[in-house]
Amino acid sequence: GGGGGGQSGGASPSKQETLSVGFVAEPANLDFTSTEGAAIPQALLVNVYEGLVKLDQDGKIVPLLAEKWEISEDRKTYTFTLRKGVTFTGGAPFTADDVAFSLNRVASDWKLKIKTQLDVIDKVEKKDDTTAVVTLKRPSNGFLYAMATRLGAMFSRTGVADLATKPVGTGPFQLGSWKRGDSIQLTANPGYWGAKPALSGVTLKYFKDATAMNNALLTGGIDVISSVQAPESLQQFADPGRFQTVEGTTNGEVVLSLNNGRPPFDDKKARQAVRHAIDHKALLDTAWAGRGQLIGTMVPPTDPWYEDRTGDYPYDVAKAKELLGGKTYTVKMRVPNLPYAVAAAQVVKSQLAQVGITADIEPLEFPARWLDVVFKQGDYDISMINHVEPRDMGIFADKSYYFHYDNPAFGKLLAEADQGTEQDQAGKLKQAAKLLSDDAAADWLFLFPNLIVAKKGVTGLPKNAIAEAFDFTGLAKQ
Amino acid sequence: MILYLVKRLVVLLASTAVAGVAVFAFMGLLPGDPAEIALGVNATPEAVAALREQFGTDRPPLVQFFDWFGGLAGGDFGTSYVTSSPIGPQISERLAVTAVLVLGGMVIAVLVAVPAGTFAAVHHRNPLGAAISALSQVGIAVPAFLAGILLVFVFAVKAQALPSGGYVPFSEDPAQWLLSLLLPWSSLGLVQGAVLTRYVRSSVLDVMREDYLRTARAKGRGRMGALWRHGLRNAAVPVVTVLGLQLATLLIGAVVVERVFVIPGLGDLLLNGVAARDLLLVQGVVMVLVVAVLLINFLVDVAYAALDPRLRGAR
Amino acid sequence: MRGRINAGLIVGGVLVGLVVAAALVSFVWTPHDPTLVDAARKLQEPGGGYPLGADKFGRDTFSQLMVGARTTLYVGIVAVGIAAVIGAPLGIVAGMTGHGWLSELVMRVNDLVFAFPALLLAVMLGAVYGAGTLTAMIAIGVATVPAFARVARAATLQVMVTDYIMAARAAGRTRRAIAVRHVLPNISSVLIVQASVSFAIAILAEAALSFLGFGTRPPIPSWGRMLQESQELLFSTPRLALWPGAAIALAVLGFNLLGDGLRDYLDPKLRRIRAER
Amino acid sequence: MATPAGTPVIEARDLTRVYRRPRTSLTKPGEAVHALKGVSLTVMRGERYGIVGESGSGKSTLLRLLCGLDRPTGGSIRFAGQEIAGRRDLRFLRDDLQIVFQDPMSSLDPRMKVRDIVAEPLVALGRPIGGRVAELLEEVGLPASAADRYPHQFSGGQRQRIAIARALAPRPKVLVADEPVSALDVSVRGQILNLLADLIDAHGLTLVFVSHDLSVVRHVCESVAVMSEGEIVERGAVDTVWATPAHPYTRTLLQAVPTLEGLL
Amino acid sequence: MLSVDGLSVHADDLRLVRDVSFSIAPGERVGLIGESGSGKSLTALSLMGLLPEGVTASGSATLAGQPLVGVPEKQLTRLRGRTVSMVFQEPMTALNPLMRVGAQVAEVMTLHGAARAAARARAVELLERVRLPRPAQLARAYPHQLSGGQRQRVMLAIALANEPELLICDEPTTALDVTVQKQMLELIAEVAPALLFITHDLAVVAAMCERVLVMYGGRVVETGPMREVFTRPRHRYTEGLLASSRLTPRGTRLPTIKGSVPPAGGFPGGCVFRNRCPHATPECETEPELTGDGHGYACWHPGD
Ligand SMILES: Nc1ncnc2c1ncn2[C@@H]1O[C@H](COP(=O)(O)OP(=O)(O)OP(=O)(O)O)[C@@H](O)[C@H]1O
Ligand SMILES: Nc1ncnc2c1ncn2[C@@H]1O[C@H](COP(=O)(O)OP(=O)(O)OP(=O)(O)O)[C@@H](O)[C@H]1O
Ligand SMILES: [Mg+2]
Ligand SMILES: [Mg+2]
Repeated sequence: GGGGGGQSGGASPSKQETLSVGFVAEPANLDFTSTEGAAIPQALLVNVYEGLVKLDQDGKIVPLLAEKWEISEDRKTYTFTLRKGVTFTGGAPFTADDVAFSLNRVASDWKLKIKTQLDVIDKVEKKDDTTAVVTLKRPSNGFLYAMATRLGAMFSRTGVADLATKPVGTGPFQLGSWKRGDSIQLTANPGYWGAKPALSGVTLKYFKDATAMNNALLTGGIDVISSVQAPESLQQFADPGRFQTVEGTTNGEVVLSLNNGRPPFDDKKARQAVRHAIDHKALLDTAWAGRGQLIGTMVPPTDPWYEDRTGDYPYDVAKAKELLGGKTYTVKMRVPNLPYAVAAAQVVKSQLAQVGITADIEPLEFPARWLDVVFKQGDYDISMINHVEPRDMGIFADKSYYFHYDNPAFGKLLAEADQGTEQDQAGKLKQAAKLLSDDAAADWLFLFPNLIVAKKGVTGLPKNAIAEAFDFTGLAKQ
Repeated sequence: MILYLVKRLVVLLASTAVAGVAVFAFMGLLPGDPAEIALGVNATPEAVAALREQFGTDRPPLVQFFDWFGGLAGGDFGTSYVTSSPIGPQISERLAVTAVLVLGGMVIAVLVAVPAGTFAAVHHRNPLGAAISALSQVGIAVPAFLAGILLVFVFAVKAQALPSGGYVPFSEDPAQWLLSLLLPWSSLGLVQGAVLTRYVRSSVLDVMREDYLRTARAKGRGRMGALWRHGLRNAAVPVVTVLGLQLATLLIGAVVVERVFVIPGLGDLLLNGVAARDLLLVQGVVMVLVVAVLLINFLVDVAYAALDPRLRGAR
Repeated sequence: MRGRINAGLIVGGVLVGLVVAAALVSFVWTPHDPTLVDAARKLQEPGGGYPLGADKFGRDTFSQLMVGARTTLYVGIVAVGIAAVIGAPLGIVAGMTGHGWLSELVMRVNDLVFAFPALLLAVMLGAVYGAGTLTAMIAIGVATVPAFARVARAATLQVMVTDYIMAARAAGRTRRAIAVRHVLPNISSVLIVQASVSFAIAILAEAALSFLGFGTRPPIPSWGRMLQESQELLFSTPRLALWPGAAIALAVLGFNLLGDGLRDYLDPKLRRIRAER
Repeated sequence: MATPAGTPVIEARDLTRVYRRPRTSLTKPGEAVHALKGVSLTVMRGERYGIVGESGSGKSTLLRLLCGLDRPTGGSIRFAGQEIAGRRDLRFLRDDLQIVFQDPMSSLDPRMKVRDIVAEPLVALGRPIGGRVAELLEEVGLPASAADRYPHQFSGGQRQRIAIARALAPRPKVLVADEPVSALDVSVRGQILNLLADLIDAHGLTLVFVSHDLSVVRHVCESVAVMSEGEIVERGAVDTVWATPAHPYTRTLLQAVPTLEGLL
Repeated sequence: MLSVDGLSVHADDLRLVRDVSFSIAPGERVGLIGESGSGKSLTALSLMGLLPEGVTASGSATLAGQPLVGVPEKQLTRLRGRTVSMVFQEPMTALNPLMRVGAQVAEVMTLHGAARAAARARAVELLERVRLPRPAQLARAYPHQLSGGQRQRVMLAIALANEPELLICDEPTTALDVTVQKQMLELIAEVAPALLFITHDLAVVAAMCERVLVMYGGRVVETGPMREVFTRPRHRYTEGLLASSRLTPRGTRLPTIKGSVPPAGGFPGGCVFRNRCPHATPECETEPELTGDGHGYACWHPGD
């Protein structure tokens, strides 16, 4: 075993430093069991809450609160051996009871859509204080992966009274203070079971305005920009004597969603026309300064079943027009009011206009209004969102999901992949991804880059953002 | 005098009540059910119903209104559907920040405008006076956020002299508090100061043409002496109106500056509330803003009475 | 009776004329399609058919400015139109009923509406009906109603104490005829001045709303949004912010100067009734 | 024009008018201003009736009531036998009674051409205009070209002529004038008074003439009423009142006016 | 004591007052008459150095040896309110509405060196002297609480406070009622030192002054002892003015002057009155000098 989260940061002597990290979206509250959105797990998972396992930088599942685990022959029983001496902030010890409590609570109390990913759990049992046994209804390749997400976060039985403001976890940090509208402060957890993080605290500062965030870094107001929202401005930070830029990848696919459920995009040809009409390279260059990677389907290169599908629909205006059969359309393009979406939408509009599709852009406030109008009511023709959840191809299998993509063959492939062996899984998922692309269930504009800018001397920055959390444990300042 | 104040006070209270109804009714138009929004896409109907009951949104609108409005009177703004925390403290915290921002900005505006406007009026026939009024025209024409961005560019990013943004509470570090507010104050103060300068100038010009100023000079006061002793207070009456107007619009108008300088003010809270469909929060903030404006109007009326004996109506 | 044509009037008229001309010409001609994205022209320097260069989408800045003038005027005209159509009659009615209860009521309602500044209304309306140019205009318009009503009332009160109103009444004119034939023409200069000043304010309000994301929807060019979009390039390509910034400032300046100039020109006597912000 | 003298045109009985000032204290109601306290007067057909009094004595208030521009708090006013107090339809009154105001600057709408100003009573009463404007302008001694100009292009005396032309437009039987020459230069005052006299003779008008100057009234009118503090304190033939004022107030008034004759 | 020589007043290129010369001896009361727009107020204001902006005076005027025209403001402030005072036409606007009247009276004394307390006490005395009732209470009133006549008395109290050598009154009673006017005139006649009294009412001048100056079109057209000018006017304008001032009994036609006073800049060259004068001949196109000693007039065809 050994390891866990503390590994990388323990190196530097305990020069008790703090860092300020700039983020875009401030959580509305701290309860990710009932509130959607990426902001809460980004701040709290791994840092405050820990799961039995976590994803490492390469997307591998590694132990965290579980020292190890065993999987039964039929791949339906997982036996987790828990780390000893772990306590929640506040002092309650972490035991198998908490594992059962936390996992059962997902079905009973969580209010998120993604909680269905753990529906495969049949039961959770405590064998002894340090051994928890999870039995699945059927074999699932996705289970353990889901356990690395917020769904697998471990809660204290006595610590869920006020999740919105008082998170209680086992992680290296605990909540210090929260100045709403401004910042959240995390301080080192003195009772942490693993190696102490190099930092005595982290301040998460929230900026609604990309320029303001840039300025803050330029003037020393913050030390790190967690995710650059204005990539054109990166050259301000070109001076290597002052700044460093980390560019990695995420598993956020910026999807150009097409409403498969209503005309005109219930017609595969119309969707294919859209895919041909978009010059993805030009789009990436103009909308996001060429940062990021082109992809052709719902799989990022960090997933084991990645295949390059960018050649499926080359930019071809004539072809697109042909597919549209000379017809022209006026469609509603409802996009979230986020920088990348508003920028890309303007490019998409301009490019679609070349093939005779007039897209009326309507930016909707994210999250509330976009979630309501597009995601929930499905009242849109074209939309666009960065689907940040890892390994989320499954969303296309749900006919009620806002894409309204309906191809039973796709669902079947996914189910087979989940239940089959690991080799089966990769093969089936490759097929599924190709099917999505062929069907033009959507268009994939680009893979969102992980762009971090920090002051020189900040170390331990995560190159890739493929998990939900922004992991502060390795962060240090020289 | 007392009658005048009582009248204004009655108007203030009545307006507040009407504003309450208006705000509540308007918010009722917001699309979406708070409970559904809070629970997300796949919530079961039972869960939604339960949450509605918890929020109290299942009751008749009239009951909700009186519950809400009654609460306001006691300073209780309810508990947010989204953040599940009480709204009152949030608003008061943000209001304090915005108030400091706006008042500081207006102090600068007044400090700029009164001398500049008076000077421009007194010297309205010579180039320097004309230059000041031209400058004020340009100042009025610059959007506040642009002024802010430019100030950040020059003083924070280039000169590295002041922080580019962020707000440090006074209680935490008075020196940093002051530093963090200098640029926001300046960008509000300069733009509003330009606006005010124009009004001070024309008000002083008007006063300079008044007969009683000529009387004062006939008594042996110099031009400036007469203006100082007799003119400025008279000129102040219309300027107070403009000051009130500016204060009133700035309470929300400062949001652009709050955005540029990352200051957690009331406008910012409002925009967050709108973005998160936090109905009660939005309702509360709007109500506070509206009442603040009504209150400012009231204070302007009081200031009139203090300045101008004719309004006191005593005979 | 007329004042002199002054420098402000001329400068203001020229600036406003430029905006109007740009807007009108843009209907029939712009150098390029202002919304056409062209990766090859990304951040093109000025020159070569792109007099002011291109933005990060490769869109021609000059064309965008021209069409942006349209948005600016559109916002101003509709907002000021709403305010004038509602505010002026209210003010006239209030002024003509002197100090009666109706007048009092109108003014109190007016004060109440005044408590909802443009930005607040825009955010509220945007929250309900979705942000966009129309909601922005309505919000700005409604928020400007009190200014019009107040100014119209003050001017009407001044007109109502004159003997020509008495004379018209003695001649047997109805109230409505008096309002239309005597009051309106005599307060029109005040209203024109107010319209001009309100126009300037509407332009600024639209810019602020665009900055906050409650303004004109992309990709319709709007100076406010151009400014907002150019922020991230402020360091490397400041001209992208310079042009829309200058356009806004000059248009606002133009309308303000025009308003002041018109006041002095049209009716020097009524200069005591000031346009309100 | 045959006007049977001796029939009353205007009969006012016990007119009162109370204005209420806005209240200034919480406990007391607003102060009441008794602008008229029981004024009665009768103007005969063809008579030239003067009203004199100091500022605030209620002259203008009385005129407003007589012209149906304001409502009395109490009392009655009959015009040609018909009651006008409190009546809404005053067309018969408008047809027959017109008014000239004191300040020729403010009694003409600056935004209207002289043509429209003069024609206004006709338009309001729905009468044909025809060539009436030119006719009227000529009658008051203005060139026909004046019709296309604006009031500010005329001097004070000319403006007062325009106002008189307007008043004469509907061929009224009664002309009411509120201090019509007080704002004019002396050199012009005579012109206007002569004009008025000519017009009254020519049209057989009844005149109600308000002034603060008894000597002007003496020149214009045959009867006079002296007002003080909302009451008529003395009335009678002008020459009698001028020569032998009965009321002390009238005497004060007479003594207060400096006259060249008396001083040289 | 006051001697004015060749005083002219310009606004831009308009000459509003031309070449006015006269003098006032100590204790003398001089009337300045003329219709509206003849330049009376500008003449008075130029003596006070209070001309409106954009209007300038040239020529010379000295009061008790001190120059009044073309001297710096500083020098004038010492004279104003002390050596020479002025009462203006409009009592309703001439007082500061935001200041108690007692303070406004006291101000003129503290300005010229009096102690505060003394000035306050004397202010009440002065209010009594101008015959205001209950002066102590009245001193604490605001201007809007006083009637027009009362305000004009306050103005007079201000003017008299420092015992000036010359009092200038610019139509001080035009806005007042006749009965109030009479009291006011009597009061002025009683308290005034040397007096320059401006009015358009010939009868008022006749009641107040020993000597008159008749102005028309910015020029003094006739000057002389009041009685003489009024009984034997030489200038045709004065003649016409006198004729039209007499209101004859009913039934008679009033004598008039034809036409009306032109606006500034609209007066003819030569004799300013020639376009209205019944006796005008081509000779009148050249400007007549003000001639005749004691009783001077500027007319080519004087009456007898
Ligand atoms: N609308 C009104 N509200 C209150 N009081 C009024 C109003 N109109 C007139 N008064 C008062 O009524 C009284 C008589 O006024 P009126 O105008 O009739 O006097 P007047 O004799 O015409 O005076 P003047 O010569 O100044 O015109 C005055 O005391 C005046 O203040
Ligand atoms: N500031 C000014 N600029 C230009 N012309 C002026 C100015 N002030 C006065 N005048 C003109 O100068 C002329 C004389 O004005 P003044 O005020 O001296 O006349 P007045 O004899 O006092 O008349 P009134 O009896 O009306 O007071 C008038 O025609 C007037 O229009
Ligand atoms: Mg009157
Ligand atoms: Mg004058």
